[in-house]
Amino acid sequence: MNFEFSEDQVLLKNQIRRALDDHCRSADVRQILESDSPHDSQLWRVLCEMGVQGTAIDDSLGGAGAGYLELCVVAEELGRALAPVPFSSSIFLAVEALKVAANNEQKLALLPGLASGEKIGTLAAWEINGPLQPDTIAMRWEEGVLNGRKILVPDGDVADVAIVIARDDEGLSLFAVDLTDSGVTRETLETIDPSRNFSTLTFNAVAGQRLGDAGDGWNLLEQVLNRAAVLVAFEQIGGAQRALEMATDYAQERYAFGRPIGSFQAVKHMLADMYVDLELARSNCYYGAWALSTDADELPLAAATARVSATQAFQHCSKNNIQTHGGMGFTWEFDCHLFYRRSNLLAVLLGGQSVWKDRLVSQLESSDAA
Amino acid sequence: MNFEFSEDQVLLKNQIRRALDDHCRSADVRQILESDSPHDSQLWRVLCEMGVQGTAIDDSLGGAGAGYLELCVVAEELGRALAPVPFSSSIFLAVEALKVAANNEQKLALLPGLASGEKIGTLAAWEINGPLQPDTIAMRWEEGVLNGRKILVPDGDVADVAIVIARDDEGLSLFAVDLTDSGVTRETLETIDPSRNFSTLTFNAVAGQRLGDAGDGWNLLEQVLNRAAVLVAFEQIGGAQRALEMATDYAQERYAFGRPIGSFQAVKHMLADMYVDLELARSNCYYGAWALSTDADELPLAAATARVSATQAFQHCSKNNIQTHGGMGFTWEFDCHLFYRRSNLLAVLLGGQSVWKDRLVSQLESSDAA
Amino acid sequence: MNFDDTPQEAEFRSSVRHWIDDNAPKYLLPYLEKASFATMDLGDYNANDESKAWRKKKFDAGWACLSWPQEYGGVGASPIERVIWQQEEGHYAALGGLFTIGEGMCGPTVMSYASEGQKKRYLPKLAAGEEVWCQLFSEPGSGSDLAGLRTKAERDGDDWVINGQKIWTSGAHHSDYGMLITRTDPSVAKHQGLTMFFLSMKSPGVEIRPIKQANGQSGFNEVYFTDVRIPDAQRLGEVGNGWSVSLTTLMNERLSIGGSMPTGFPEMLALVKSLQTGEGLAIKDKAVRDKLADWHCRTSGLKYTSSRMISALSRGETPGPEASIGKLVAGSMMQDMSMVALDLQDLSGILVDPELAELSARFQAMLLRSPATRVEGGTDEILRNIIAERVLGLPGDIRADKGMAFSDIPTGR
Amino acid sequence: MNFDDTPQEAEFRSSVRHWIDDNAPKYLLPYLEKASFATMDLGDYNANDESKAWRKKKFDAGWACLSWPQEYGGVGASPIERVIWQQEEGHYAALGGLFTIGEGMCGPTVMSYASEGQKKRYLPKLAAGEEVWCQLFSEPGSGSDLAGLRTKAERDGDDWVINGQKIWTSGAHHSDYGMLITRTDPSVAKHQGLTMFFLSMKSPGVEIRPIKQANGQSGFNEVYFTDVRIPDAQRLGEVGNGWSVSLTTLMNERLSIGGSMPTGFPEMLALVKSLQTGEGLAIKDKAVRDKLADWHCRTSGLKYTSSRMISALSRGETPGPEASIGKLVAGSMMQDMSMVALDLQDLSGILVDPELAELSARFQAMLLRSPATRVEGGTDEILRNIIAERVLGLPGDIRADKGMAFSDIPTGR
Repeated sequence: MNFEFSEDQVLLKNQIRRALDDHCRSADVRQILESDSPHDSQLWRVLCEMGVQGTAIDDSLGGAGAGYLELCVVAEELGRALAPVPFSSSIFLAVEALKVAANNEQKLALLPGLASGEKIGTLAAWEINGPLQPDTIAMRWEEGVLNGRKILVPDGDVADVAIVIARDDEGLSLFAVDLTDSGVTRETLETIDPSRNFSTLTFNAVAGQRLGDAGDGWNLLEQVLNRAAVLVAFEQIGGAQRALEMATDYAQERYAFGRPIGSFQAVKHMLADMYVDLELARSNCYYGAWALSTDADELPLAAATARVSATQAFQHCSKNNIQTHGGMGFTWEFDCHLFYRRSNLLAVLLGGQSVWKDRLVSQLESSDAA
Repeated sequence: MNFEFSEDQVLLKNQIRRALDDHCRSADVRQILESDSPHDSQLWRVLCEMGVQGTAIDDSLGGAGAGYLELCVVAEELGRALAPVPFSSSIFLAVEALKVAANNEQKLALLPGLASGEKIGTLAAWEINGPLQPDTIAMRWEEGVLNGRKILVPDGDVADVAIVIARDDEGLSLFAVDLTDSGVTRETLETIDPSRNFSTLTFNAVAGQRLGDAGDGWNLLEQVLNRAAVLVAFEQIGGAQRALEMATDYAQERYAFGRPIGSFQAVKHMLADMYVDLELARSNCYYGAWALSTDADELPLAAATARVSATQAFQHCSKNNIQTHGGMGFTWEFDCHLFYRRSNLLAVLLGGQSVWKDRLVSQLESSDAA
Repeated sequence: MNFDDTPQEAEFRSSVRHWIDDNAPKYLLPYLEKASFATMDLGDYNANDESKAWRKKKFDAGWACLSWPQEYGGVGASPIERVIWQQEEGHYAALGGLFTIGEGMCGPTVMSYASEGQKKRYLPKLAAGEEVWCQLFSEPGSGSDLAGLRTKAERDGDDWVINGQKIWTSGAHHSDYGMLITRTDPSVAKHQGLTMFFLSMKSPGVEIRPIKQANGQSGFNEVYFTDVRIPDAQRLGEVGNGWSVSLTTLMNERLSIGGSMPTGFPEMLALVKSLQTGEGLAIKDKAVRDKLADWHCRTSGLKYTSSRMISALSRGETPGPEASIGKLVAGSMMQDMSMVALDLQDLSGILVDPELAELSARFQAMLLRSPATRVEGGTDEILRNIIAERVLGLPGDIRADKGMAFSDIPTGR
Repeated sequence: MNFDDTPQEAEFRSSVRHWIDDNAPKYLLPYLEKASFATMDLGDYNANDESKAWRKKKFDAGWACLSWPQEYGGVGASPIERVIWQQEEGHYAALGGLFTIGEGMCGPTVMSYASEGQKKRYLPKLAAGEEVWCQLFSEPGSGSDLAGLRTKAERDGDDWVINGQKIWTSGAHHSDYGMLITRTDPSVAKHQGLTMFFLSMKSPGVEIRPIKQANGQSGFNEVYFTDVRIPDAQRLGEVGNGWSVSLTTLMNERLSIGGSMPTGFPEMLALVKSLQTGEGLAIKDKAVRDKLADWHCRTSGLKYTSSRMISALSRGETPGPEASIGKLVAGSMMQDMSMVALDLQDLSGILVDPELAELSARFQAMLLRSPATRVEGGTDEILRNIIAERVLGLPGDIRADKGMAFSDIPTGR
């Protein structure tokens, strides 16, 4: 059994961490949080230069030709650093949608730009407040153009390309859309974590091309979400790990009653419980990584399990990181709130926990292993 | 505002506690737990002599003519002492059913015997494993007799009278049945808490008399269960209070690492959390007592609230009382398991917590107060 | 057992009700009804002015600082009458935030420790809302361990010279006076070298800086002291006796019960009664019902625990440390509830624009504010200690700094 | 990243699988499949005889105490090979309960501290299951604080004379030998006055009494020592060095990973897939699904945490104290799950008759057994301390008994 990342993968991890230590300090995250800039374009360029965007894209399509395990490693580090870049939108969502649904010609046309980072992609799915379901999608595809409105599009203000789910008489399909089209209107949204960009996209007769079979859109979208769930789960455990480290460090350095607060059982046990949740989530993420990298039949279960437990672990660690810091944890100046905000953003990014729990149990229902 | 028990009620409480200190020691509870005796008939007689059974029964019907607040006080003390007597079956269920459903003649015939404790009553409702619902009741009333089988009848082995829910062509009704009838067969059941008796009753053409209107049985039963829920909730907080006291005492007396274990925050905070749950449950129980004693419209909500929170508090306190005692808490010799057993028995006695939570939320749904 | 007023209480309630009905600033009601979770937005009205105006009106009619003696601006009312007043004041109570610390903590301390002349000078103006007070206790290095404070007071003739920093001072920027605890002797054990003063917040050398909080708001301040001079006459209690003085102050907090601790439950119930999930109304979802029942039980439990405490007040008793459970229960519950509320809104749960988010983004505000509730005025951990030690009687923790001179206590960084 | 064996591991697994298939007592399988939560009922078969027979068969074929050196009864296998053996042994592993303590804790300690002659005499018989060993550590007054033990050993010529009491000794009544930790010097600090021995459980003065547990079963014993004589030659380690010897013993526990900690989740899933509630199958209830997802995540997390530890073993590393999370997570989860399982069965949840209760009353047994899981072999609280201190590196708690002579340490009652 070899249920760990390889030495090469660990080397990659360290390399990414060093780059982010230099180019994605908390001051850089705050710069996006506090300004109107939708993302850190300088950091994006650094990642481009390192070829990070193309990690899991075939070299024939301009990528590095490494695999999903490498991409998981990247995701964890980006999550740890709270990187304010459209990585998950472009790579976990748009690229994966193209891998799942596009034909060769479409891949050749679109993937190299995303692989190099020259282009930024995203997924435009939600149209109403509440869970994403087939009947909530009203956007129309007619005579080669899309009409309608997508809300809460991640990195919608900076994306060049969107993968859009829309309907025609044959049901739901996925479409690739060039967002520089003049029929596209973008409106920035205010969210709990302004270090990431979200916006509403309105399409007025915008041209697009269909990806995959007509009517197969919902099925394809579910595959994309399962893959993205594993990758985002790594972002989440990266963030959770950092929050736990911050709390542990503070508990060792901060004194009260003449002793480090980390010597009090109340603090100690709070941190131990955070660690336990994180370790369980990490192990589930590894299983998700394995399922993703081997395209295993268990991917839907493994993805839902990784997503639910990583969501819980990040929320748990980020909120009790504030608690460990006491009043200082509630200042704008300390970084605790950055992790708290991000954990609650990622908790609903691909749909809420209750939706994913339901998906998880549906997998258990259909499995014979009782 | 006067949201506390009165001085007289506190005097009654103390009087009951003294009697139970003398006649219901843990050795007495164990005597029932470990033997085949279905209940402690000696303790029952002591309660008869004190007139406790008749507390909330009109003096014209042989009772003491006090009220529900007094009965709540009694319930708390019986719960605290884990009294192994059919009090809840006879007084909280059978007597309340008669109060709710019987006509004057029936009351005159049946209540005095129950009030004096000469007769023991019970409620026979469940027929299948799982939640009680109208369509689970198959017992037939035909030509003046009952045929069928009731399972999990509390104190079924010792009761003289049972209130039975059964159906005829007009739907469900309540019936009073003399269990000394030769058509009654009783079979003792093994449960998690052998200090309380449960049995299966099979009726073969057993005579009975209808209580209340034909077809009104389910409605009447719900009223009975709401009243009993408040009274059992007091039993539960009585037990929870004692479990918390045992844990607190042990934490003060038991030393480890040269100090009382109660000086460790892990133990301290566990006990503080038990206290908090218990106080919240106690306050909800007081509200239930008020609603019961004033026959308030809010009784269904107040009863469900008291029941759910008292169930949780007793389970919480009894399980962490064992945890506080460590290994010793898991010996047969220590009393911790008596409370743990009882807490889990009472948790489902009138139907499980999930059923009561659902009833609670139904009340919130229909209330305008959002 | 009943929820009824005694005849005397009923009469008091009725006169309060009439007076409020005749005098309250009803034009502010639409704003005040939306105030919750420590925010109040009065639109074009000036919050300070409106607060002071309402206060003055109450004072003139004899409803301010009800329980204080008449000579200091009160009317000598009983604690239960104060509770009745609070209940009747309802939404208008949000206008009292500016004076809470002054009335609840500074006033009683001044009353116990200041000279008669000072009491006559300061208390009526405090009661009337003409002068606002704040409390300068917490420091960056001493929160839960308040007695670990380092702000220095050194004697110089008839004055004391203050140097140091306080934090989490709410309302400092609106305050005229402050109650300040300082260290006058670091060579003795930490509880023994403290001394309490009051001072004008306009004194030279006092610098107030708002703290930007994690949720982006600024309700608190840092206050810096650089060679600030306080006359010895403004000392409260003996030199070295500051710890007992502070305990008087903190104990008076306990009497501030009766107001209900907000839990967010009514908002949650409103949300699930109106929110459509993919499968119908949220309240029809069994998982939601399960959690809702738990939260209702806790909210209801807090409400009737408060009724029990008010009953104790009504009987003339003083409620004990049991009151600590309110914030302990409500803090975590608000945090849990807000996370579930966001989850039910699915991806749209991230929206903070009140025009776009459910229930005017109440839950997003609650999510970002609730971590503070679990810390301010006693962390969850300190509250559990208090319950365990003072209610259940468990022994205190081992004290690492016991008997040490303050200057020898390890402080980490 | 994969779940595959190395070629070497695959070969080993294949030979194990074949041997087990050819040699295992298949007639016991129907009973063993039902064994869980610390109970094993072999019907008319004698559990002890069957356990010893299987052990002997394994020993003769070279599969017992795999990682021990050959001269002491093992075959010098690698830790990962031991894990593979455990995985392949499957349900038959339940027959090994009698030998767990001997193989996992007593054997390694004897190997480290006994004379060569003793090792040759005792270890092969232990490995073969011909002699059963137990461990005499816990006392009524010292559980979590093991070093607070009071059983006295006094030197008398070439012997030591033992007086005192041990508790929670599992298998004492089946054991031939025991490893015993005693206090030889109460005048020094508590960790310094301890000495380790082994002795025959048939020695005069040893009295074994079964403990009736809260769930009515008896898996443990009290062992009383009255003037029991142990030759000095049976001392393990130096006089006064018993604490370090015990640490060797306890550290060897850690290597016992790879076996999966039962959580009760598969049983829970089976229950909700078959149980009808009032409104259909339990698994269709959203509240059930919500909890089920949580429990699945924890169970799955434990499973793959174990995979990660096995990977570490496979690379030749020693897993650290992270292994503590298994029992910490599983104990509370079993208790929570059993309460929910009873609740779903509604009033019939109280039935313990396997003929009448759902899933043969598995959950009722789990309810009554799970409190012990949260205590035995380290309470939840001790496990959290271990994680906090040894994994996260947080400082230890303040030690009230630091540097005190054992006889001066306060002991309460």
